[in-house]
Amino acid sequence: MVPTEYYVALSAIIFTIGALGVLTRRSAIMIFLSVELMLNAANLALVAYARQWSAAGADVALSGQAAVFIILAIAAAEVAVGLGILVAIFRYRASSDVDGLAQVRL
Amino acid sequence: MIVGAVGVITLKQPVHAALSLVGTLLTLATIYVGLEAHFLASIQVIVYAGAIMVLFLFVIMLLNIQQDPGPGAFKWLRPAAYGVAVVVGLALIAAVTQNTPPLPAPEIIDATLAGGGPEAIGTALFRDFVLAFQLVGVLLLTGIIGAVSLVQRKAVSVQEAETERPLEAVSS
Amino acid sequence: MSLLLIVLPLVTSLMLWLPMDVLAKRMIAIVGSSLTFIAALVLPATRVDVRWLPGLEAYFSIDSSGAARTLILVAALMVIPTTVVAGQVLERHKGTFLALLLLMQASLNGLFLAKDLVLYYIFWEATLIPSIIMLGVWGGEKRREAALKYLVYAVTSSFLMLIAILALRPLSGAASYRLADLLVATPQLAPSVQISLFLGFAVAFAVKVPLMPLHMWLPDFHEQNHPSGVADVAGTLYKVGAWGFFAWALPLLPAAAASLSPLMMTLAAITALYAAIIATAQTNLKRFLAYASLSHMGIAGVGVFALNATGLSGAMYLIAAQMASTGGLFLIAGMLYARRGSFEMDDYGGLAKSAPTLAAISMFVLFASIGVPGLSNFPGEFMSLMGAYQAFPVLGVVATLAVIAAGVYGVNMFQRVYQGQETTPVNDVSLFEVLVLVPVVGGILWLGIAPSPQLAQIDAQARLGAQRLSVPVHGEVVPENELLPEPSTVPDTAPEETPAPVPEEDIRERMPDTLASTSWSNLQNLVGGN
Amino acid sequence: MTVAIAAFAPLITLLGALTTGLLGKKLKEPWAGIIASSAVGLAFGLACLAFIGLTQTDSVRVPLWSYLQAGGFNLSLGFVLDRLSVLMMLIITGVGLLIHIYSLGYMHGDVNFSRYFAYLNLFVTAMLILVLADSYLLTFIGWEGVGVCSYLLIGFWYGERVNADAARKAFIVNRVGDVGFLLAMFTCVLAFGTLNITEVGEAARGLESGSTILTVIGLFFLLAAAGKSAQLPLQVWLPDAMAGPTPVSALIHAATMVTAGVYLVARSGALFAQTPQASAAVAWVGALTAIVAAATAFTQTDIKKILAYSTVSQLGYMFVGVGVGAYWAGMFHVFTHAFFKALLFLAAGSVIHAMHEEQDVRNMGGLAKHLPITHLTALTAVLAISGVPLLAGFFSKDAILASAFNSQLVAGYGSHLLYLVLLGGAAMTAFYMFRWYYLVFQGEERFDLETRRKLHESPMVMTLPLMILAFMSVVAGYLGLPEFAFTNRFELWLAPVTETAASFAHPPAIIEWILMTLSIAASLGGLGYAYWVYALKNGEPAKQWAQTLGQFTALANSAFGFDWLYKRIFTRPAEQLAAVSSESDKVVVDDGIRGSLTSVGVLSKMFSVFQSGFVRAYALAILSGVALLIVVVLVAGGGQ
Amino acid sequence: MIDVNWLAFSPPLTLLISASFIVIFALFVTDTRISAVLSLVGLFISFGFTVVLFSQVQDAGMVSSFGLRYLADSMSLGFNMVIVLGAVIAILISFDYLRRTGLEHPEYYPLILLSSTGAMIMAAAGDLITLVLGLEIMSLAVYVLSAWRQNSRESEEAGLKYFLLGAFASAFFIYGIALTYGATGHFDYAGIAGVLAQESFNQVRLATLAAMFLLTGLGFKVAFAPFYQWAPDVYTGAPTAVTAFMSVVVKTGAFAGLVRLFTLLIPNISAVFVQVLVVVLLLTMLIGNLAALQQRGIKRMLAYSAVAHAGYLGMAVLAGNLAPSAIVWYLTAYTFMNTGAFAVLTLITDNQDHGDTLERVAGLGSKRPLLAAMLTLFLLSLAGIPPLAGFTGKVLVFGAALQTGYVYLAVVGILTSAVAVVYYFRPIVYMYFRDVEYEPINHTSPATYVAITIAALGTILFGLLPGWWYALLRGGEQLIANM
Repeated sequence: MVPTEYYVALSAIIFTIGALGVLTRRSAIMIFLSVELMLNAANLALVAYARQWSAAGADVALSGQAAVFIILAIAAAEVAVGLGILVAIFRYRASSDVDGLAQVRL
Repeated sequence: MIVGAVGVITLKQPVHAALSLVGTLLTLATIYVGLEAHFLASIQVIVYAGAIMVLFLFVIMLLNIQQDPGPGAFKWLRPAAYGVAVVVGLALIAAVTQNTPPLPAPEIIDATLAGGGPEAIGTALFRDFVLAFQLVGVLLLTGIIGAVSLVQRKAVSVQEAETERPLEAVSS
Repeated sequence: MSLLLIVLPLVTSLMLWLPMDVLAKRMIAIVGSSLTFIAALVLPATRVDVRWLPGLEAYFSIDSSGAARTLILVAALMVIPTTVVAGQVLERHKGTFLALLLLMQASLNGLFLAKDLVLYYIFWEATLIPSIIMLGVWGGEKRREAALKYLVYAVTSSFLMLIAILALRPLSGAASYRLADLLVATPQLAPSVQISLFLGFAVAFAVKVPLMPLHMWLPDFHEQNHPSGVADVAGTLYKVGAWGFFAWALPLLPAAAASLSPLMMTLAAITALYAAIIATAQTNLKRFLAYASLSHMGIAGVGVFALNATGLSGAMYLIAAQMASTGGLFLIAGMLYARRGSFEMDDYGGLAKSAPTLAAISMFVLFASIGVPGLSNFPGEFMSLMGAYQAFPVLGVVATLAVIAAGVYGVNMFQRVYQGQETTPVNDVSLFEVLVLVPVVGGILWLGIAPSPQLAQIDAQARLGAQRLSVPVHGEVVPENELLPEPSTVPDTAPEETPAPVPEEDIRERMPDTLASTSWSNLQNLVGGN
Repeated sequence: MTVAIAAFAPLITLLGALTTGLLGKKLKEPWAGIIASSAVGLAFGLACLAFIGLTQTDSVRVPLWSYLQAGGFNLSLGFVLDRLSVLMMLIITGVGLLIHIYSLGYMHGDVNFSRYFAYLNLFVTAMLILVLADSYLLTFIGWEGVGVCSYLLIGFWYGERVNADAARKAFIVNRVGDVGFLLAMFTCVLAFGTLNITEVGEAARGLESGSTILTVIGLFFLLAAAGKSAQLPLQVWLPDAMAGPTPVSALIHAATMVTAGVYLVARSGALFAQTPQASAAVAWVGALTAIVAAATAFTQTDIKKILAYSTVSQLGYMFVGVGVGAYWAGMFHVFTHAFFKALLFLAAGSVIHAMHEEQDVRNMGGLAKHLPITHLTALTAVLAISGVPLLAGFFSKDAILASAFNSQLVAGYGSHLLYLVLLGGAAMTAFYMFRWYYLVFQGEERFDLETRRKLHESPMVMTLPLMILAFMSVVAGYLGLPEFAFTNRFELWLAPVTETAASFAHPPAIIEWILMTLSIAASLGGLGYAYWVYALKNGEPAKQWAQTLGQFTALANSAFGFDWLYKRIFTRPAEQLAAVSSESDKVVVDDGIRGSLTSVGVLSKMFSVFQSGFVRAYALAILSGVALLIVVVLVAGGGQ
Repeated sequence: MIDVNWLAFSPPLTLLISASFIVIFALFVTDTRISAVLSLVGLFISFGFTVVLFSQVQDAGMVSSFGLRYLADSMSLGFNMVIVLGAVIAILISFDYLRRTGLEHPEYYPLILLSSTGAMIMAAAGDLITLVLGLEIMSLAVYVLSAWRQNSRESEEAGLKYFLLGAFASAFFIYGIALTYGATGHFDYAGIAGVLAQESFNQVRLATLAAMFLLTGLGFKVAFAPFYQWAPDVYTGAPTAVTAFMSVVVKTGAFAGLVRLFTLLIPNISAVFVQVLVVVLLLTMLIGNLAALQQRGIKRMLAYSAVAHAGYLGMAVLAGNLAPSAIVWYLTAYTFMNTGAFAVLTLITDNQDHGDTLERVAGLGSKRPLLAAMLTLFLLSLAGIPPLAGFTGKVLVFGAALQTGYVYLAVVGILTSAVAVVYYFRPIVYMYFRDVEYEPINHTSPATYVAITIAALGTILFGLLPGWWYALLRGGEQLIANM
């Protein structure tokens, strides 16, 4: 079987790519997509660790998988609100360029 | 899968990027299968790649978001971001892969996870995570109320708002 | 009733916020301040001790015996004419000013009475606000800069003290923040720890004393305050730095006090002389008074750091005395300003001709201020310097040289304002002004002629302090058991065991040689005898 | 009991001062003077009572109230009425009374008449406190008190800047001396734990003679005494102090206050007797002052300044007296000097009064016939001070000379040389006093007719005191006849107070006679030579001298340049230091603090630069933070 | 079997029910002021439950629900009270404010209640999943509230910025949860602590890494440096009433999570974590205070000061079992004085929340003396001047840090508070020591006055009599005390 390290490393890579996406993309929606990538990286790690912990009993192992389920729901809720905010803003400004969001500063 | 992920953050057209993410998520689902999380794999496909991503695409289309305008004013930011990301990535990989204990025997895994079927997950969810499960409902409620409250208003024209402009600039 | 000394001015102050006629407010302020004075004069010493902040083991603990009483008494005496003047001369917000003044008095009294370190700190900071507002609202042209400067000095330093305060109990393991409990525990602290803590206290106190080089806020503070001098009087009452050393820093951290006192006393001696010299060159009356007052505080400083009962008592007495003398001078400066609209001494001259009574009173107060014997400042100055001389003869001599400089600046000022070619005649003192100055003159005479009753009170406390500092007090040896601090009265916080008093030899070992013996064989070396 | 009553004397004069001072101009002119004079008169009466009482007893203590207490140090105020203090009381109130009376005439018409008398009474009060005190601290209270009064009276006519400056100078120089006094007291407390004069004396007796601590105390007291008594190097204030009204010069700057230094040493006799070093210092300071001041007096032209330098010089004699251990002799000279020097000043005042404020002797001359009483009394005084035999000055000065010669106390410090110096000084005294007398009263009249027409003898109220003083100048000396041949009543009177450990050699009477002859010769020689120079040669030799000595004359004329020197080494540097410190206090300290505030500001600006407002930049900051965290964990996160 | 103690869960449940009710109710009645009153009622009931529980806890120790996944101990109940307090004051501020600024939309108050619910859940969370859910509930509502003023660039920016960065930070937090699970196999604190305490535990590095990620996520919410940069922009951009709410409630919730989590983790993971935390706190205090020094706008100044206060509060986190009481106390004081200050700001700024610059408040002391006096009071308390509540809070927090040996942290903290006094004083200087430069805006609002009164009374009374509340907080048993 493929050892856990590989999955976790993959998850780390995906996470980093997601983070990088947040930094490099100017469109809010793309940033948002990148964040989804990061969340999925976390899920991957959870699932991988769940398998790793299966020696410790079903409670421990399955709780990892259950957590993935919940995180999925969190992602969904975030999407709802995030897209809501985006849509609301787009009603006034036809751009999702976050670099335009620099009015408020010192 | 990595290719998909890279696609998400590099493709210029938002639609392409979103589709690339869908691809990534589908790949992830297959990996879940390999990790004995069958239920999650299916959920991943149905809910994530299906519902959530469709929502994304819908919004992208609705708002007619054009291609990402490129690095923009912050030219220095991109190289810096790459630099930091490389550090984060390498360090993270190095950190998480150290000292991992060996996997349990496949039989144990099979026995414990039982393939990660709905029954197993359900048991966990409704025993240990019953509170969390309830709270997910609250969370979604909040999300809905929030989204609705923002979107459902009567629009005030920007011009009107802009003419009421500040007494003085906040910045100094 | 010690509580009454805080409550009376506080309540009066609060009453003054109520909407009413200005005249009524003035009357209330005068009555309130007079009542406080009477209370300070006649009521016996009492103590209050209530658990206040359990997490920190802070208590509302006040005690009106000892040196505090004298300081409060003189301050209360000076507040009366100040309220009278303030109610008369201020252009705006009279009621608010009076309220602030009394608020300041209340917190100042609390500061002197506090027998719990945290409570002390609270009053310490509480005094700051009224004085800043007085400066900021009623001050002169550059009041904002002056206020900011004062604020930065005061707050930065007092926060350092706060660190020391907060660290003191955990480090020493004292049962509470009450003085009695701290006194039991703190001597056990290692000398290096004591020194760090002491420095925390010392900076805060040095700013308020003030000692060189932390004094720069003072001249601006006084120069920019309201020309009538009423806020300056409050400033002269607010000489809490030396008190802090006397009542807290020294007794709590004896080892640190012993090893740092040469340094601190050097600073104080330099302050005394340096400020006096600068005062000779001032042409602005208020700046002049500020430096003169700084010089006095330097002398009080050397008294305090002498670490013996003589110096400690003298310093406290000097602080009380300068409230009357320097405060009086500020009031007089205000009267001069009312006549001529200037604080530049060069705008005056020969006033003694047209205003002989004012000149006479000024001279009287001025002489009191420069330490002419028989008047208020002398006993304190004398004992401070004497104590200093006993501890460190050379520094004592340096500080004593300030007496000469005091003579110079005193007569300089008098000559510039009152003597010489007569300028435009001015009115002599009005009956109102005489009434204002009566308490000042009375206080100066009372403090100068019969200091003994007040000194006895101060001395009782000073001896305790000096005993802890283990510097041999000349003359008698006080029995050990009399001087041990009273153990805390609340049983559950009382220390399980009273640690054995540190043998005197131990403390002596930690002290520098100059302190360890002030016998005059040592002195012979110092003065280079044959 | 009668003795103790005298302790009320200061109170009486204080009441006098308060009455005249507080009522001020409400009192019509003579009344302030009368009140003040009666107060002093009453005090004089009390002093006389005490004097009579003290023939029965040695001393009476009058405790007042507790003053200081701190640590183990307690100090109660109290008066001690013994023969020394009562003697001083008599001088102060006696001469004081005469001068008060004289002032009634002298200050006639001054707008501040009552203020003048208030000050004068206040001065008497302070001086009485000074002499009656049983502790150094109370002495110091009086000591500063007289200084303050002296300041007030010198600057009495403060409208003139010169007068105010003179007052200021006197006050500041006195303060220097006061510091000496303070330090002496501090050292006393350090060494003995007490400031009670008697106790200090007893403690000093318990110490080995010549102990360093005693010398230190003694030298500090010397500084104090030098300040008050205008001795080297603090003599500079006294000549300037002549800016005050002349009766003030007579009372304060001749008869009483300036002798406080002598009194202090005499009071501390027990202590000084134990320290030959300090005593010798006192004596030598006195001797040097005596001739330096005398030399200065040669060239002065101001009628009062000559007398001032003469006072300084005579005070030097007194210092030698107390310095060599002959406390009675020093006090004896204080006693006699009080009469003739007060007389000289009052006479000078009378002259100035008559000449309408003219003070330059070069514009006088031949006044003898215009002011007969003044002339005669002044002549008496001149002869007395010159040491002409059988007058008061002769006996007192001779006592000092003899004591200096015989002193065992300072034997190791050139007592014979002291004698010679003083002998020379005596001749000089006779010379410059005669010069003074001749230039004022004899010779040609060097003033204009207008002045001459207005010349008049002073009123009775002024001449009566002159006459009384003249009488005393003649007879006072007989109280202290040389002991080797007669009964020295003065010494016996003071014996209980000033009996000393200091011993004197008792050479054969013949030596004593020779010494006396020598001093007579010196004074007569001085007088004779002066007569030759001024009366016979009309001052020509003096002019020649002046040319021959050139620089020296100029030096003497400027009082040996002390003022010049002090201005350069003290006053100006101090002023500059004050100015520089005052500036640097603003610039360095203030800007230093401000600078650190600015650096805080710069730092704070730096942080706001990061606050770009761009989401991605913020995200970068977050990720950078995370990167650091991960690296830290990677590097150091292994152990627990 | 699952034990569900409904009483223990009642405070957030009440809020949740009220929120739902109001949403439905608002469909029929459009007047939001009735919603506000209903919210207040809900909050009071919730408060009542909290008090009941609190008295139980004082006697019986901890009450838990859903296993050990929901903990009602004196600490979480203390946090609950602070949350209720913050919400009540925020609602009072909003009462007239919304109407005046045209922001009256029916979902406003439900979102406030939901956000408070989230914060309460964070305070009581006994496992990481509950914690993250509480965090998200709280945050999502606040994201929306920040963007509430849709015709304003600033508000819109605030909402989007907050949301994007918040989601970013949440991702870190969630990844941290995954790593924690990887290291320990548990999500619940009891389980985690059990594993970490085992002798044989060999995943310290991973656990520490997880802690770092968790710190990033929560540190973002409380605005620790270097994760603070959103705070000034969002605080400034959001409607002032919302700022008042989030500056206290979000902070309370996040700190509640932080305290429980880290007091549990710190003893068992690498010491380097503490060092990192110390550096973070130092930076936070420095940056918060120094940057605040530059501000001309009071609102923005308060935003930076919020960063600084996060630093002070963080100090107490290090203090082990002293931490909860000190932090709750501090937050109580902070809630009073900070909401009070914002409440005053709503009355002196225009409908777009502009006009909070120093020049604008010049001379306020004579124009609106009472309001100026109140602002002065709050600023003084924020500056930590005795005898106001802020002082006692500081004393407790710094005292806790010193008692646990973080002397230099306390020293830097106190020195930076000295800097803070300067910027807190600046508005006072302008209000009193200068003459009027602009015609002041004269808003009046009885509800806001009530809010200010509550805040002022709290600031003064808690300053004068700090003891009882602290004693209550120390009473009872707390989860962390067991560990």
